[in-house]
Amino acid sequence: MSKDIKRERIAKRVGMELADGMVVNLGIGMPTLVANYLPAGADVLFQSENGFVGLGPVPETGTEDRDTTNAGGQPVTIMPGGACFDSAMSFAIIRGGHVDVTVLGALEVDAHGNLANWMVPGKIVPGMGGAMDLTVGARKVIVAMEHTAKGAPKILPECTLPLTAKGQVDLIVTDMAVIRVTPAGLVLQEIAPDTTIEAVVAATGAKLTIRDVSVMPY
Amino acid sequence: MSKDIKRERIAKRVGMELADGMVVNLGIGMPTLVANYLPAGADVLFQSENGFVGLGPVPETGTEDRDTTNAGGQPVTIMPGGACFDSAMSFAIIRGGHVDVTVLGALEVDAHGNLANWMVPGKIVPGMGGAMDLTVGARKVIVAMEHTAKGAPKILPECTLPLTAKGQVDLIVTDMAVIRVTPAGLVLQEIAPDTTIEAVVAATGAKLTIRDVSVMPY
Amino acid sequence: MKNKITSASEALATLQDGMTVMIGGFLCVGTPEGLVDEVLQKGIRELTVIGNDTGFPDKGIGRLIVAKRVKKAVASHIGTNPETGRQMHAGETEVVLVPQGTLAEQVRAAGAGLGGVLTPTGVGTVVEEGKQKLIIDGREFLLEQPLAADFALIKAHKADEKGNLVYRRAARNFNPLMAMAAKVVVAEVEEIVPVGAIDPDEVMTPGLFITHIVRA
Amino acid sequence: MKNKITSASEALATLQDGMTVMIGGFLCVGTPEGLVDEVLQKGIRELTVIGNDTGFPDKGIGRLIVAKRVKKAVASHIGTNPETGRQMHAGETEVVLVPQGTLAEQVRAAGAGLGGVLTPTGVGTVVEEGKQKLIIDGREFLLEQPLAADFALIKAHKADEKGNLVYRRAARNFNPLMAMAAKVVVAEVEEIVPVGAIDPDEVMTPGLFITHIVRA
Repeated sequence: MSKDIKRERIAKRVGMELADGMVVNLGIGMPTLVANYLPAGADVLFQSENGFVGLGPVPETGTEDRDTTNAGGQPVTIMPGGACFDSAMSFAIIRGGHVDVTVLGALEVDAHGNLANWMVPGKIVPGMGGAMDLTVGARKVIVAMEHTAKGAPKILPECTLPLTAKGQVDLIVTDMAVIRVTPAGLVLQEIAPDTTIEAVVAATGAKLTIRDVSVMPY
Repeated sequence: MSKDIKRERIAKRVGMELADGMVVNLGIGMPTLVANYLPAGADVLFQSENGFVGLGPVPETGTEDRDTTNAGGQPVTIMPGGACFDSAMSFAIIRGGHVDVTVLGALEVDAHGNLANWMVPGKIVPGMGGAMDLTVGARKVIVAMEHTAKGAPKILPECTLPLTAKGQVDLIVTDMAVIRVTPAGLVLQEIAPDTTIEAVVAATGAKLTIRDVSVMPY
Repeated sequence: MKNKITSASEALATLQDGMTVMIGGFLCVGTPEGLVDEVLQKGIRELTVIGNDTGFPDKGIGRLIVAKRVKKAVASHIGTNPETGRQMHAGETEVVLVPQGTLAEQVRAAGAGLGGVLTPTGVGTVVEEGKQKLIIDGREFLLEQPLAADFALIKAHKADEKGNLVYRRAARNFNPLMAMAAKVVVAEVEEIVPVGAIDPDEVMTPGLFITHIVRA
Repeated sequence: MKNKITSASEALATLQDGMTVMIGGFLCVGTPEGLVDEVLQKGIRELTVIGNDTGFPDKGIGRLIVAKRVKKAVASHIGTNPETGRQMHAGETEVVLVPQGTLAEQVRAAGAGLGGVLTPTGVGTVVEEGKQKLIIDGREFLLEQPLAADFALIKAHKADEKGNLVYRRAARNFNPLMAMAAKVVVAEVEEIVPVGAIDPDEVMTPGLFITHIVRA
């Protein structure tokens, strides 16, 4: 399966977690695709941590506004009914529990809901940006990522990389499965139509509770 | 001397402490009179802790705007170049040291620069409003008050009433004298033209250092 | 999306005796008097009310005090409503007096998900009683904890249909802070405009904070 | 009153080697590039720079990094400027990474006269190292202290002659916060209008915070 098709599947499945009226922050990269797969009729308000709500689609070439960019610096649009604010207000919204769902990528996620996605010591240290605030502050934290890194499990018993946040992840959506984080550990909720429970277990470093597993619609 | 003439004298003398470009907060009551006695040509920006800078004169009858009031609830005006904000910003300005001078009344002030002006236990307890923040935050705190309460000293060795702030008063301006608060105690700087050093000392409960005393111009 | 525009009665349908309610305004400038009417009419009692002041006997929070609906009042100033002082001295109503800037930060902290702020205000006064004191760079500060509420009743000049708010002049005061700090936020507004009629740069309170919009 | 409108060169006349400088912007959106030019031209070195990120090698704070003018960088993100990471790993430049929301509150705290704020962000991560941890209502928080600066170099869309500022869209970001937190605040603006041309309700940063206004 191509990387693009994997990404599309993940984005579509995450989209099902969103509902009308929600305030949602999508991380840089693949999570931004989720905006293309909202439930029918759902009016979702996207927050951009660089300072506004009402994040809309990429503008047509030639109509870009240099002051209207997303948290990745790309030109975007602001929908009617949007609102701009400074960074203190942006993170008051995030930290204060006013964001319903945040969707982030991960390098590693573990059985305790720990997330590591901001640095690899001695190699890449991009910084945490807003990720630490988003994971602590959002009501629901969804990790959206490929199930493995070239075959190596990214879902582990314990994260080995420096954490972004401790025990904050609620749901993991990958190209192979949907996994819930519970106080008792990880619960396999759905598997992809083109895989098996055995294959998911083999590709997962942490123990999965397996009961009433259904098939992902995408 | 009538109460009005006393108040006018105090306000005029406090006005001499203000200078071009300063940000100034005037307490409710007598301190508001200071706005009438600015140094010639001085452009002073008045802050109103209920949420704006650029506090201007009382509007003509019939032109009042119900949303434009001072911290005492009276109708006022906002000068061109003024700015409105919420209470968090208002007190960020005050607490953050962005107000150059605050002028407040007092029930008692003492030799350590302590101020009591917000309650008399068991009798009147109006509350501190913004006074505690103003005294802690403003760069210079001027107490403007009548020298005595019906003859009883208000300037004491130690305040007896609950404090508004500890050690924050810089200058005391009364109808009888101008007194500086220093680490070594109170220094008599000026006396009114119609009094004597002896009379000031007699009307003051705290010890005054007396050296190079001049006469108040008002 | 759900229509946020409703009546005062529907907006306060889930308000109950004993709840904590923030009410915006500064000496009743920027106070939602229509929502106060509704609280009175519903017969709600035993409220904890948080506001800058307790208004006047016939205006704002003062009306709730006079009608004996308030168990506890948290405010920076009660001087304009003698009935608050009388009830306090008679032991009928608990009154907690808080410096105005501290009150603003406590409400903001609740809305912003902070566990508290350190302020120099009140050090060396009765305000420090019972509070943790920390020394930062040799200076004393009080640890002031967040103040949250079940309901915030606020007033704005203008709202769009999503609840984006614009305030006017000194009527802004505590309203934008309280909008962030309560489970249910009801905005009483003088004018309702269509979505898109307020430029995103002019919005003072983003609509995401607002549960119900009620016409003044 | 003193005329605040001046040249970049005069506005930065007192900027010296070793000072702490805040620079507004988010990935260079809302960054005062003209003031960065002037810092480079003046040959200032050994700066401590505080900003959301370190821009790009050819833009914003990134240009100061590449030109080796920065001794220490405090930012939430350095990923868009590989040279920052290289200098950090080579031990040439000290880099302090701070969660974005924490950075915003630290700058605000300095401007607002707070001794610090308690945030849940970073608990259980390397961010908590060396910091005081407090438990409020059973939840852990980190005590984050204020961040102040000698200079703040900010960018706004519009200023009046008193320095009242209006920002546009996502170019607001850290600029209003930094405007509160430095001894000297220089605003680079695209348009200067007469006093009175900006309605008091539309002002986003009151002019009292602004020392100098420089035309972009």
